[in-house]
Amino acid sequence: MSATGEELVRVDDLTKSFGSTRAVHGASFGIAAGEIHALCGHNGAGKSTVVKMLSGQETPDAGAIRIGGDRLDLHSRQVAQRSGVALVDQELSVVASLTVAENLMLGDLRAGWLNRRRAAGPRLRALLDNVGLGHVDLDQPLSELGIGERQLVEIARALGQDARLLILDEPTATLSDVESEYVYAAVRAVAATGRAILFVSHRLGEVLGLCDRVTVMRDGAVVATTAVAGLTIDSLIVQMLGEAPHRLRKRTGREAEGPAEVLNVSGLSVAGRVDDFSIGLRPGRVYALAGQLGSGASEVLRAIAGLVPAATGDIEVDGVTVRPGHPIAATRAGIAFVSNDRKSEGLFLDKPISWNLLATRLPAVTRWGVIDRQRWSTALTRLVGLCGLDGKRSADSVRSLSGGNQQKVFVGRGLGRSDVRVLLLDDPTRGVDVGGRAAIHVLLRDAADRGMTVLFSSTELEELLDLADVVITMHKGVVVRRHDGDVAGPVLLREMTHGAATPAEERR
Amino acid sequence: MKPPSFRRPEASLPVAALVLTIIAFVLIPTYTDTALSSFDVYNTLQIFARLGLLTLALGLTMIAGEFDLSVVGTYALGGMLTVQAGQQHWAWGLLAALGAGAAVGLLQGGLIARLKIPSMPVTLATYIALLGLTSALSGGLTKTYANVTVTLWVDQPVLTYFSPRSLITLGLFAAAAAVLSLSRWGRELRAIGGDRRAGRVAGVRVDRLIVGTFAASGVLSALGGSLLSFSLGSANPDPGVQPLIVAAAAALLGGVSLAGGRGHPLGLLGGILAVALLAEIVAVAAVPQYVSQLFFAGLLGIIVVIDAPDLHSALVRQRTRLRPSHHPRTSI
Amino acid sequence: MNVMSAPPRSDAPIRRPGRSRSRAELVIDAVLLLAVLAAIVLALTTHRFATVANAKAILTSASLVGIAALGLTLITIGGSAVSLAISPSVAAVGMIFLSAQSFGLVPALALAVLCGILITGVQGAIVGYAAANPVVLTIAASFAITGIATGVSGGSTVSPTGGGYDRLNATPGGVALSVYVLIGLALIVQWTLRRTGFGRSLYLIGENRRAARAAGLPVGRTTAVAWLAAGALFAVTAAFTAAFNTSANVNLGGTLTFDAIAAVLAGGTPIAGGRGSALRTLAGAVLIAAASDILLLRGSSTGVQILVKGVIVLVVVVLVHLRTEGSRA
Amino acid sequence: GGGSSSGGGDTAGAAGLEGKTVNFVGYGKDNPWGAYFNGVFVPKLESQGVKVVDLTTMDPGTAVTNFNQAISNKPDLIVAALLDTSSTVVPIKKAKQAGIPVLVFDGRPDPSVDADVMQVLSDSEALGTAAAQNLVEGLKAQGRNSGNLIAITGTKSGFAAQDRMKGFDAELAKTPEYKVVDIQDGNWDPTLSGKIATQLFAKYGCSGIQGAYGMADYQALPIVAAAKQAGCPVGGKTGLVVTGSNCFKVGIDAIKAGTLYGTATEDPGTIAEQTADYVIRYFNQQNPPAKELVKEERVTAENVAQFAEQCSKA
Ligand SMILES: Nc1ncnc2c1ncn2[C@@H]1O[C@H](COP(=O)(O)OP(=O)(O)OP(=O)(O)O)[C@@H](O)[C@H]1O
Ligand SMILES: Nc1ncnc2c1ncn2[C@@H]1O[C@H](COP(=O)(O)OP(=O)(O)OP(=O)(O)O)[C@@H](O)[C@H]1O
Ligand SMILES: [Mg+2]
Ligand SMILES: [Mg+2]
Repeated sequence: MSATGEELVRVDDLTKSFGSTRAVHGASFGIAAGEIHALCGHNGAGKSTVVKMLSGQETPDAGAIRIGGDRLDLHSRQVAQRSGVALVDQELSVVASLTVAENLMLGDLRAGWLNRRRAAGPRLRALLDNVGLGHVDLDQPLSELGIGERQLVEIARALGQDARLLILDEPTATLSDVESEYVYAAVRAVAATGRAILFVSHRLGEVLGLCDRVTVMRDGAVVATTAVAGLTIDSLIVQMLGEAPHRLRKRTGREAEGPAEVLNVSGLSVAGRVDDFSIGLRPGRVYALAGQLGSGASEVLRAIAGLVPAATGDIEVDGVTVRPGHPIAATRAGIAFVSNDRKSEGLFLDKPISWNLLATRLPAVTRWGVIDRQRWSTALTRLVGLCGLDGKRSADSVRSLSGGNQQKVFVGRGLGRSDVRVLLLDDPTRGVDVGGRAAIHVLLRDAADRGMTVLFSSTELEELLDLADVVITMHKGVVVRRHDGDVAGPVLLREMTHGAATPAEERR
Repeated sequence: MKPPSFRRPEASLPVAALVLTIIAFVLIPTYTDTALSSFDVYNTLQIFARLGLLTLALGLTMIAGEFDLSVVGTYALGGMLTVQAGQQHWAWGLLAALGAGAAVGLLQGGLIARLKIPSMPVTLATYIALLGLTSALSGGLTKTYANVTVTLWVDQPVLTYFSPRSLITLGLFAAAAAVLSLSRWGRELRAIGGDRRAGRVAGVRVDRLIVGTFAASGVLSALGGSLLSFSLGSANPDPGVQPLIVAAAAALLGGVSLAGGRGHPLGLLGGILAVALLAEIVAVAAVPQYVSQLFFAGLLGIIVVIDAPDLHSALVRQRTRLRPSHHPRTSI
Repeated sequence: MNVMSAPPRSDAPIRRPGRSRSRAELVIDAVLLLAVLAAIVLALTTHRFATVANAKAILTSASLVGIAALGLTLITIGGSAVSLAISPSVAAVGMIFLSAQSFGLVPALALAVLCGILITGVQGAIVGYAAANPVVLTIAASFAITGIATGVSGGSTVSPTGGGYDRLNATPGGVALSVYVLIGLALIVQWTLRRTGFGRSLYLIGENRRAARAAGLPVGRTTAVAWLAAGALFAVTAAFTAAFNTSANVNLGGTLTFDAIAAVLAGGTPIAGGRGSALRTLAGAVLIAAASDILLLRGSSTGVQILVKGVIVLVVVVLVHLRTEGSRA
Repeated sequence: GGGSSSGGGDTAGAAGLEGKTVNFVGYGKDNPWGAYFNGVFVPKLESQGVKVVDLTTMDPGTAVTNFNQAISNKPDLIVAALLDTSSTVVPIKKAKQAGIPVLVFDGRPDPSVDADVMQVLSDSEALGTAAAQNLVEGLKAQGRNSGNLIAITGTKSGFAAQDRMKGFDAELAKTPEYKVVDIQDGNWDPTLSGKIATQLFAKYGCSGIQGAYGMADYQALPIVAAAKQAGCPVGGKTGLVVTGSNCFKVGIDAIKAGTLYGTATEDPGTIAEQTADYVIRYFNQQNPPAKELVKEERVTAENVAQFAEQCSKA
């Protein structure tokens, strides 16, 4: 592996905006043949957008992509594939209704029109063995495989495409250590044949152990490209965060001997996702679950909200057991949930702001089932004020709002109910700009001050430090540590990206 | 895409349906006083030939995650064009029908793929429009096809059990099965039906595939109408909704999933054969038609309830709660 | 199934501040305006179109389809796409209504509505609580209803057992009673959708069932109630149809299923749910009736009338889709 | 029933027709006419020991399949109603080749196979004639010497509708002052007929239509309802004159109530009796004529009592 070889892939001044969001601006870096090149950066830094432009899923607003010296116009997935770009997308992109073999052959340009499943058998078998799926049958339906195994199938597919550039966007986020090791070995083998590899990851340990150079992005721009030899986890964290990492989370005034626990979760497990999670939460405080994709933090929140039918364990609100797997039961018990996917599991985008804010409060604003204009507008005014929205726009559709304001509406919906005891938020400020984020933080802090229990998940250090009274770090489905007291940002980041590993294990 | 193993619904459903109906068929002499004859098999295949292509057309779009309600409209139009344009020579009629079917399919597929409109309202509108067009073409009258030679030819017994019509239909099922098994289209069709985003990311040309599927669906339904017209020696401007409903039932029995992404032409063949056998049993055993309707209702009801997602969650919930709390392997 | 919902768009919407209309919307509006103008010209140049008698005729012929379409509107708005079992339900309830005439009009009506609620409500409960696919479920239901109705009646036609039904054929003020009922019910349904908590939940569930579930809205109950109400409206259609024909058999429903769907779609209610209104459906039903009427007056055949109905539905579906997408882009 | 008088002496052969098999490709049970026909026809034959295999259906495609099934069953006789005349041409020829006799009832077969089958037919032309006579008589009784008429027919492609219109037109040709202004295809569908009638009353206005012909009573009554809703008086001294031409219970009730001027028979009971009778005569080698017409009667208020029983079967 050499980081100095001739550059096979080169991007210059790549720029892409979504509406008013500048996702990527002026990103430039190169990848040598045989190099494993890491792309790091905080959530929303623009990594996946770069990946999408390289893989033909988005067209850049400006800038150039060169592979093997030729400037390419990658305007579709097929063109990118023909130009030799193979991709493991950030989102799992295999089809559960197909068999493993079919998934491996899906979209394979070299395959031709004939389906040569038999002829391809040995090659596909080798691909699977290569990523540690020796136990998986080629003709097994993918739906019989676990999430991690499915991810490995997608990785095997990309590895098998014989590409000039292999892109992996957070390939190991849902994999166990053993599974990840197979991926590392496979990736190294591909690099050894002189291909370029772009490896996007939040797991800093693996970045340092696997890659040759690291390009760090922050707020859509490239901060630096550095050879790993000169990096440690801490110096990488410094690059990713800029000035922030040395802040401490200060102990807040409220103390643990406050009132009795409102929410009590014990032995919560979701097969393959979360293992034996227990927690007790007191009113008036803000709790955070800190964990990257695949850490199980989202799953814990969803299970408490009754949205995971396969969850086991006990959930009690004020000592009363909540019927598991029933969102309506959770709602009745005083649990409100703000999903991380506000588009498909949160807001009603084409409905007015007012409808969205009051969606869960219909019984309170109706009399004999009929909407009481008086109650409706009183409740609405209060909520609009609470959320800091423009009251004059409450008849506009939520879709017409900016992302940040949409999120305020979503969070505000949970706040407006007097019967809510516990507010659960899954990554509440994902894709929200700085101003919006601050506003949402204020909302949550106010809610806690009014006696609500707030539990949110986040990957964002600043958010964890600014907002949470208690931070619980999670890694690969288990709790790493609970921080009731002071904690430094880098410690949290280390636990999130690295688990409870000892410093000695850091450099592989 | 090889024919799937029997554990999976796309194989087990049609096989179960077929086995059940075959048993009921073979046992006919025990519960009626009619003996079975080779003709009963011939007639079953004739019923199959009447609805087979419709089932194949609808089934293919269902595998791709769409739903082509217009198949019966194309079926009616194809039959009418066959008669009206084919008075000189049957080939002209056939050509007109297939051309119209392809055009209808391309138009619908284009609208659905390019504009990303849900297929149901579009195909419903074309269904109504095509029935109107057929009726306008014929003045609302059943049109007679004078060429009795063709009528006799398509239904003459071949090898005791078959007729050219049922052989053509069987051949098209075999061709569809071969194409979907031997080419990449099979897996790509099921990929875009099962998870369109994942298919697109993997590099499947989703739009082309949708247009192609609808075109195939149009051609197959038009051909189904043509063959029926040849066989009946006439074309009826309004076949009613029954063929559509029976074809949908057959496709579902054939293991096609409501959610798309599942199914195989051989499964569809099993489904429609089961339906044809049932119809033949009804005819031979002189069972009242409403009994077979109730039977269909039961079958479809079971399929739809088994497939219902929230029922699934409820079952999962039930199972996890009955299990003593244990610690599963964490494979994260 | 992708049937119900537009496939996810690969390119995320780019927001534009304010309510200024996009070019796509303007073009579509222009096309619509031209179409309306052309229709008006066509209508006015049609002999006897613009007469009171003809207006009454249009409303009358829209009324029965319209009432059933109001019921379907509730189903569609709630996100359950369509019911394909409208015709058989109407036939079955119509038979019950006529055979119950000996108890008097009001008890017969009550019985009919009760049966309508039961028949359609059961389907609604399965759709609501189990999230069963409504299209296939209603196909199954249509087999079941027709089968049972044929089995019970022996296929015979039911004649009224009393004369009370004839009051449904009354023409107060020279206009058919069914027209008043259609307008009254449209207003009631419109009010229910707009002004009640049930209506709000229905729109929310129809737009995004997952979000509604996560928000703890009573998805199952609301869906079931929408179908119950639809069943009652189908029953009203059934009573009027049976009274009008003075006899009922399993074919009483005729092409009502597709006529009602056409009216809902022509009113611009998207099949994906979450949008639409009773008044739009009313407009859709009248639009189709008026178009058929113009064509009939101009001497076109039934085939051409049906063809035009299909084309109207197609055009409205495409335009409504483009327009919503346009306003989102 | 009223038709039991036809073909005397059959029941005398009560020695029975054991061992005889009839395959019955009639109208399906989900059609009321068919349901009643089957209910009379089948038991009557079975009481004689004839075995009847029921292959009835209302779907023209299925009917052909069932006809072929019947041929393969090699019965002593196939009794068929022709839903679609042209599609049964080939099956009839096949039956002839196979040497299986076919008896067609109700509507006539395609002319090309007319000689190949026995027939017990409704006299469709007489039904049309009766309808025309009803209208002319009714209008004359109102003192109208001229008038505009509309007709809403059964499925136009069928011979039943065509032959009735033949009789109807021929009869009206005698009195050209009564003019048919509009003929629409009501497809034997009450709901569709009502819709068309509504539009026709709007098109011509009450004063533009004096008489209306609904080809079956269940088509005539929606015309009555449509007229009333359009504000056009029905019956009486000046109102619209409406006639049907095959009678049902509802039609008889309407004639008694005065809203329907008249109708004609073609009730399923009569023709079922006569067809069954024909079969028995055929099996008893009484050599019935190759073609029999069922005698159709004109029904108006004057003789309604006489036909009430016969017409109340469906
Ligand atoms: N389709 C889109 N429409 C609007 N905004 C988008 C879109 N895709 C990305 N963004 C925004 O662009 C920014 C960069 O997103 P991107 O997905 O590239 O981040 P990332 O670095 O991959 O983050 P993560 O680590 O969470 O995957 C974010 O603010 C995101 O909200
Ligand atoms: N407080 C508010 N209440 C209601 N509407 C608002 C409010 N603030 C802004 N909006 C509206 O939201 C829309 C977009 O606002 P903004 O300028 O924040 O967009 P943006 O920069 O794209 O936001 P984001 O970066 O969060 O995606 C505008 O139409 C604006 O009028
Ligand atoms: Mg990313
Ligand atoms: Mg902003």
